[in-house]
Amino acid sequence: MTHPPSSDTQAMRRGWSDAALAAEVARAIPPRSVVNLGIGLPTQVAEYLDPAACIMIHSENGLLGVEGRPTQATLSPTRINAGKESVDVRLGAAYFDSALSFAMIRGGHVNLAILGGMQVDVEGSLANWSVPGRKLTGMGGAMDLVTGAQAVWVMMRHADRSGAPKLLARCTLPLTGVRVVQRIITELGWFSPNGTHFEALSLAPGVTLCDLGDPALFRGGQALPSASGAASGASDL
Amino acid sequence: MTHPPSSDTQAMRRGWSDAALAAEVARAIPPRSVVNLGIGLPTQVAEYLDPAACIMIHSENGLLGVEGRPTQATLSPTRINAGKESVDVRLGAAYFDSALSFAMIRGGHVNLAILGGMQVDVEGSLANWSVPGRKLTGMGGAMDLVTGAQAVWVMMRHADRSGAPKLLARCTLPLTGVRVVQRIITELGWFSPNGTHFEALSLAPGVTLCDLGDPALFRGGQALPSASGAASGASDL
Amino acid sequence: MTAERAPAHAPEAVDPECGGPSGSGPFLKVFADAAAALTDLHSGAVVMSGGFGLCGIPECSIAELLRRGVRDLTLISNNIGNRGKGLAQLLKSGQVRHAICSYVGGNPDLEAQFFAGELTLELVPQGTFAERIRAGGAGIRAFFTPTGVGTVVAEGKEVRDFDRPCLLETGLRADFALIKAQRGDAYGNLWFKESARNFSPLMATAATVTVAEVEELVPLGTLPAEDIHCPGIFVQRIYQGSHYENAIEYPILRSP
Amino acid sequence: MTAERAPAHAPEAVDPECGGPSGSGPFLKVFADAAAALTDLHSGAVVMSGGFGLCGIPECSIAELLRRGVRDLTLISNNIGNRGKGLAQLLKSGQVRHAICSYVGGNPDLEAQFFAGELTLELVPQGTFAERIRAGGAGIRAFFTPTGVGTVVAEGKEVRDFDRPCLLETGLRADFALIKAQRGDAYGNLWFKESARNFSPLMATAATVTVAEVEELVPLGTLPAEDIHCPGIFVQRIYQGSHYENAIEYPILRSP
Repeated sequence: MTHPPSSDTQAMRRGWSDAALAAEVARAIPPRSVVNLGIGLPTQVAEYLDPAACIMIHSENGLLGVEGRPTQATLSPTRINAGKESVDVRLGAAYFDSALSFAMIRGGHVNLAILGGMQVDVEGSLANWSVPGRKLTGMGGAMDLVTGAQAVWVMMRHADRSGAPKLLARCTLPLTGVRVVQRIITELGWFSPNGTHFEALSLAPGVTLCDLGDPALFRGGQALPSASGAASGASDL
Repeated sequence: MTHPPSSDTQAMRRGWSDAALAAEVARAIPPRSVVNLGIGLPTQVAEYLDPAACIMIHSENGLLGVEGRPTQATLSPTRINAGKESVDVRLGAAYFDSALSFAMIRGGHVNLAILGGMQVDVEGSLANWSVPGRKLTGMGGAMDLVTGAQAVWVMMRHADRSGAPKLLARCTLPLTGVRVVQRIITELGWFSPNGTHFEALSLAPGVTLCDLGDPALFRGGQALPSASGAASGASDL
Repeated sequence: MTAERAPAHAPEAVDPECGGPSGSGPFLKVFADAAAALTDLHSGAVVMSGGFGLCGIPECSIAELLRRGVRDLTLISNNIGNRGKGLAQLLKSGQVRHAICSYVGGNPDLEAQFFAGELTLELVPQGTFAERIRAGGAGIRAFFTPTGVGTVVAEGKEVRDFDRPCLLETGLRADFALIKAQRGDAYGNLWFKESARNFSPLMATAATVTVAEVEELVPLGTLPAEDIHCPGIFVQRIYQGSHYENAIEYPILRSP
Repeated sequence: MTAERAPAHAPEAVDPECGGPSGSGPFLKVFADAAAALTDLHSGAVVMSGGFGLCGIPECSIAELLRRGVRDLTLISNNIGNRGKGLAQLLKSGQVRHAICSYVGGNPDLEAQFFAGELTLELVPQGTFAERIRAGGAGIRAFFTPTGVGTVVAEGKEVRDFDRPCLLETGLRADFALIKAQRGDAYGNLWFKESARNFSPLMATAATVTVAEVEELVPLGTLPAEDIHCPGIFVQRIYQGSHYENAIEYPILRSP
């Protein structure tokens, strides 16, 4: 809901800053996509989109065409995103009810969902909604998004606050969806879960394969230096 | 679709005229009901409704609040009823898509459907959409209406053009719905299918039980002289 | 689909379209206020409430439930309030027995009561939540959806393979739906502002009695007939509310 | 859910919102006319067409299919034309192999071809027809509905008892949806006039490629964002049609 506080742990210092990460993801989104941005880190991607790319941001509370923030003058209590934050909208935006909003999602009309994550495993399964016994949140629209969006990217930190890895052989937390994630981006790079390991598609400046964690889980992928390469992947997925 | 031509057979001369029949049915509709009127005879009921009763006419093509006919000046090709006839609408009318229109029907929000019929039997089953091998029409919205409306009345002639009875022990034509009809009105009177026979709730002036057909199928009901009696029945059904 | 039903007999209504007292007006749906519109909402009722977080919630109806003190409610709402506001007030006052929702983050009252065993909770994926309500209102008894396969949501549910595995989910109905719209007329036709629409038009279809509160009660014919978001057939009672707070949970402004 | 799919590569588009040629514009959805928008609609395609009788039909797209002469079409439309007009023209020209609809009264062309065995026909109750299309577009694979139980519609279908017996019906999809709206913008947002809406917004959700023709192509932002009947996410191509007949099948006027 609120942006996670910036951390000063060692893991956070390496690789992209939050802003660079958001910009990196924004560049990778194919023009004219309809994109749903999850709560937290993904929400920040909206700030870095090229207006000429005509990305339409879908917000599952019933709004297509989110763009930026309001001024004090245009602030409206009925114009919010799924994080319940005030937003502005672009020309061509539309409002609708929740049934139609999830018809868009479940029916495969949303090109890309970029979600936050607690854990992703090598099969592409995602856990991002529940830590049993510790905190009660609810899955919200995440299960529908991972099931229905044409492509699912997870945007998260490489490790949690305690330093524990979030890219795993097998998720241990309750799942949001099974084999649903095509791309993972952390401050260290872009990754693709390949069934038995994570392929590193590209790495942030100064990051090497040795920085990623358990060497058995990570492999260098075919050279994929540019963000546009990652982007072209999105439309295939 | 078009109103059946008035007939001059003996059976037609006995009992109510088409206009009297329509007026009789119109009087029987409880105030403030939402009513769907089938194609043919039932459509004419609209002409006889008391405006003070605030009946809302639902048309399954996506319109609630049909009222009367347009003038040459207000004629609109996009304002039609389910019979594809031009109509006018009252204040408070709304247009919507076919999914929502049938959500109204299937979801039990329409108080009363008044449909035409080919055959009704003593169990209240209705056949009104198909004569196998002879004519191809399609069920349109009739199966949804008999399933979903809170009450179903069938408004039809007592016998077909060849003189064959339409109130039967058992329908012989393909069914529209099984045990769905609460009231039948013909030019001879009001009837209720009771499982083993038709109870005559009231008869048109000059009509006796002997005029109704097979004596085994018809019984005199509790005295029900007034149309308002029939109406109060509607809200129970 | 719920065991308990609201009484068929409606409370007293005054209809401005006729100007006359109760009983003589055309539609009999307009009520003076929340108190008049909710006299028969009983303890133990199953209640749907529109709104996403605090956006589009029926503030006046919720305040009336709080004032009346009806208890043992089953609440069906996406968030069951937030930040101590909205339906969270009914949590704090101990009026809620069971909640069905999709997201409770930012609702510490619910979290605390759940872990204390003071209420039971059914978490439903948001799209399935919306679709179950729509189905309940549209006469669809159940449907197969791919959402939730392989997760805890699938526990105890039939799974069937179409082009992919799907869960069977059932329609959801309530005794009362409490919703809020920007504008409405005496027939109950409603128009919602911006993203305040969310679940409200769906809930209107799925309750025995739908009570709509509006910021502006407008004359019949004011709302363009093509642009009515919820036709009045789904609304049994309507009143004009007042003193709306319309809180924004996270008001974030453009960087100067 | 259909075997054949339209090609992913779209024909040439010109977008008035940018004024530039194809490829440089923002949304690339606006086409010059029906011919430009339908170049890849192939023989054997599964095609949905909006409209109720002749009300709200995509006149220009139908004329283009007639001109192109694509054959072996599967048509999904409530009436498959009427009185020799609309889709009935494609019946007469022998371009239709299979039809899925709810009502064919007043369509002698279809009746004649069906009895002559020249096409196959699936009759679906109108509410089930609408719901199957909505389900196909909303990712709902199948649903249980009480409509049709105990009739020929139930033949071969699973029946399950909820509060009453229900049939299992499946979602319906198409390669192309051809629809017509009164107004639309370059993103494909649509607004329908009066009762011309009917099945069109549902079909838009259920096809691989939805082609919308509009009487008026309006600038982005012209349609109020709350009152868009079909958001442009469901529309892949849009063009402004011309020479609309807008026939009324039974024009009945008020008695003087």
